[in-house]
Amino acid sequence: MIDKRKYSLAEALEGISDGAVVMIGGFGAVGQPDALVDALAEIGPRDLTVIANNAGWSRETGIPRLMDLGLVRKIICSFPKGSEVFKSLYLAGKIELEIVPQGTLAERIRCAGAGIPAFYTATAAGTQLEKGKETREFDGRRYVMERALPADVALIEAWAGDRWGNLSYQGSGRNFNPVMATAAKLTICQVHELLDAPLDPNAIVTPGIFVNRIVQVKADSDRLIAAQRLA
Amino acid sequence: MIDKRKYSLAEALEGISDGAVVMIGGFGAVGQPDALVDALAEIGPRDLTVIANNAGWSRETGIPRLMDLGLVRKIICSFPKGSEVFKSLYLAGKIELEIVPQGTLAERIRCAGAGIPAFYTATAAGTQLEKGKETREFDGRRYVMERALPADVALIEAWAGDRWGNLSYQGSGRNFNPVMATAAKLTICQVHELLDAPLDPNAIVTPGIFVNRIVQVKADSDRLIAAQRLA
Amino acid sequence: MTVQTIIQPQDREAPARRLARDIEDGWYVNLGVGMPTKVADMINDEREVVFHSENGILGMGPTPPEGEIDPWLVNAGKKPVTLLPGASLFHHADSFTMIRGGHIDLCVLGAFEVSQTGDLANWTTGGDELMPAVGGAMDLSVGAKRIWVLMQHNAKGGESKLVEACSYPLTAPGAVSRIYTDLGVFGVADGGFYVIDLAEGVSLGEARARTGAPLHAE
Amino acid sequence: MTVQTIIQPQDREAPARRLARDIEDGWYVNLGVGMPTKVADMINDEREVVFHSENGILGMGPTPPEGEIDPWLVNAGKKPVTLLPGASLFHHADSFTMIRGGHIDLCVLGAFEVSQTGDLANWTTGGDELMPAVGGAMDLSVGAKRIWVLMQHNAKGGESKLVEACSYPLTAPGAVSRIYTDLGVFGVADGGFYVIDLAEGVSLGEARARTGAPLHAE
Repeated sequence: MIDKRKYSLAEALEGISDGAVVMIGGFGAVGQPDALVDALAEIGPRDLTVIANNAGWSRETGIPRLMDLGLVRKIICSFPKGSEVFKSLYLAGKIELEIVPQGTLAERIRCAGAGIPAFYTATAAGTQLEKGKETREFDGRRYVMERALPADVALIEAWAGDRWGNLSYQGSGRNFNPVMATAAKLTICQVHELLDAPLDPNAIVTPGIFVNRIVQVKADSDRLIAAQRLA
Repeated sequence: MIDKRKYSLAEALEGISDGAVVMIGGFGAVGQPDALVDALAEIGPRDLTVIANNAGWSRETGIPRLMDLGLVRKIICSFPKGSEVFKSLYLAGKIELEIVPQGTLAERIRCAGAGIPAFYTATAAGTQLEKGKETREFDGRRYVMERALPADVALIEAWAGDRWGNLSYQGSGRNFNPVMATAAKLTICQVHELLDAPLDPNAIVTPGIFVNRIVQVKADSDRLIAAQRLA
Repeated sequence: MTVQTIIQPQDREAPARRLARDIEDGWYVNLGVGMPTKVADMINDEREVVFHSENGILGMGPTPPEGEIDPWLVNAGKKPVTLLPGASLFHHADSFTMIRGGHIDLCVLGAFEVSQTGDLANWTTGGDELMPAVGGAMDLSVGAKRIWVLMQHNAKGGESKLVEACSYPLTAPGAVSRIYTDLGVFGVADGGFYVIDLAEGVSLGEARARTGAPLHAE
Repeated sequence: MTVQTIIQPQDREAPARRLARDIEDGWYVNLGVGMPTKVADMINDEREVVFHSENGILGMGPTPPEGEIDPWLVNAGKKPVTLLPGASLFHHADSFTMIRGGHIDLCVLGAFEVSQTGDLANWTTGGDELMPAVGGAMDLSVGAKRIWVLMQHNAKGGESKLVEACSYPLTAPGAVSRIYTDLGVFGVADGGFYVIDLAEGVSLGEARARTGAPLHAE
């Protein structure tokens, strides 16, 4: 029987090694797999590369906590502003940064999941961010060649899930989560509701084929609203 | 007020010119916008290029009907077998054929919708179908460069829609429809249920931004089951 | 391009209000963070404009009252928002399909500088000590059908933000078609700026004096 | 790779049944049209294998009885199917993300020929008079984690379909890792065919005589 459910965060996170490339979903305080990230910080693998849209906010939790513990070697993201921990590490030269435009980041991740090694986009053409990249004209317009961005592990959050790993989302909680789910060798999801019955096939956003492990972490609205004030 | 609803097939199809590139959704008998295609055959624009997965089946309806009337100059598809009309035209040299692997067809259409002019895929690398295309190695593997495939018009089918053009689907009815919706200058959708109330935001598969016109054509299960026997 | 509203220089929100009036009913519009966000509040209830947020929302509505916040719904500025009837939700790859694929009718952005060829500089002032951050600005500027900039005409030190060539790093070359400032509404075409409308009490001479590139009168 | 089932040459479904036994529980499997489709019926109810159909189904179940057909649900062969618990539905771009992106554990295909380097020829016999049609075969053969071919060992005229080099146009080079035929189960490795299992009553000598390339015994 297929059963991707795990009953502790430690079990869900088993086997993440030093040097792993780790995608972390979320945009603002919504759709962030905070419980997984905080549990990963406890486990403490070192020399991580983090792929995420932001570098987080509060030092106590999430990506800044991983950074504050010295576990992160590099972050690949679109908008690291707002994270004091990141800023001080970056300005001290203690963490590497690769800035990727948000849409290019999403598409590079999607391509890694879709078996597409490279694609062209007009985004960043004619700007500083095209430096070091191939450019090419199609139909008279300049485009940058971008490479797929895969990961060893994706930590994501969804609203509801079932034992097959099927996922559904609420509100703006999808963001990078369904895309990252496709792009990692090991995708681990925290859900608010882990159901005994299968999800409605028409309502599934992430089919279970993209998910390896799923663990329930009950929603805490107050905590999320508080986190939004920081973001 | 945004209202994309049309109340006749003729009104929904207004303005399709001779020489238009027309995408037609569907896979097998499911998700085919047959009423739109048959009404287009009545209107009779000539010299069309059709982009679809198949070349249809019965002479009386759909793509074969367009072809039988001499309206189609070229078809771009993955699997034209099963269409006697197409076969006789093709063997007589009266219609052009561009064969595209099914996944490459889907991705070329998606890229047209997503502003990506070209991408690389291993599909067809080292085969006859890479002829005339650029190839390139990434990480030691051979890939073919494929170009985006846009259209002037997309004719699609969905299950339910609202006045904003939002769409939901049933069963295997999505197939090429949500992808084609993104890739045409003018997207026209036939739905089984055209609702007065808005669709549930979490259940929408095609957001209305991709849809220009929507028209109701009541479902006919018996007709569809009969069509499946031919496919 | 229907009703024209004269910009009142003493009214700080006047450029945003004028921009809001120039948005056509039925457009899909993305508003950058900061001043552009205010444009949403200036579309009156009789009109229907669909606001897009790059984190996966179409049909975004206003900020909810304190007690009615949905914790799972934020905008691109990471702040609580609401959904209007007809809204839809999607993931980042689909959201940037809308942006990069030319489906967004209008994107309104702030800027450090706009050049007379429409080059946009709004993502970094380029100082080495600064931490770069780009977000979705580069994708929006190459992808939306129109880029309108909403900004003060002059920087705090008085320098024009409309320039012959940008001194700051570009977000995208040749992207901007229109600029709304406290001095008026200006177009970009054929390699130069032109006046669409001047704010009340602003003369062509004053606008020219405060613009760092030739300003053509129609 | 658990229970081995000896292929009985007189039993036409034996190769498919043996292949079904070699599928591991929990695998995501795509079955090509024709003979491979039968493999689904040979997975017993105690096991859970998830069948993928490239037109947008995961968790596909068996053909429904005549009166219970859902007209909006067909497989890649365009025939009515059912959904099993845990099923999901999606569009073609997402479906080929699964295929091209290496998420499908196994794809079972028929073939005209397989070469000793794993080249697969199954999409066209290349005659000029024929109308080409490729479907999803090329995407599946480059994308799935494993390609197993299920076919008769010899063509109707007696020629081996296991060959040194394909004479028909390729679907994909170096794609096939295993072949199930009426003569047994054969692997492809290091540029050659090897025997995994022979059908009951088939000697190595007979298998070699009926194979158009060297056949290594382990």
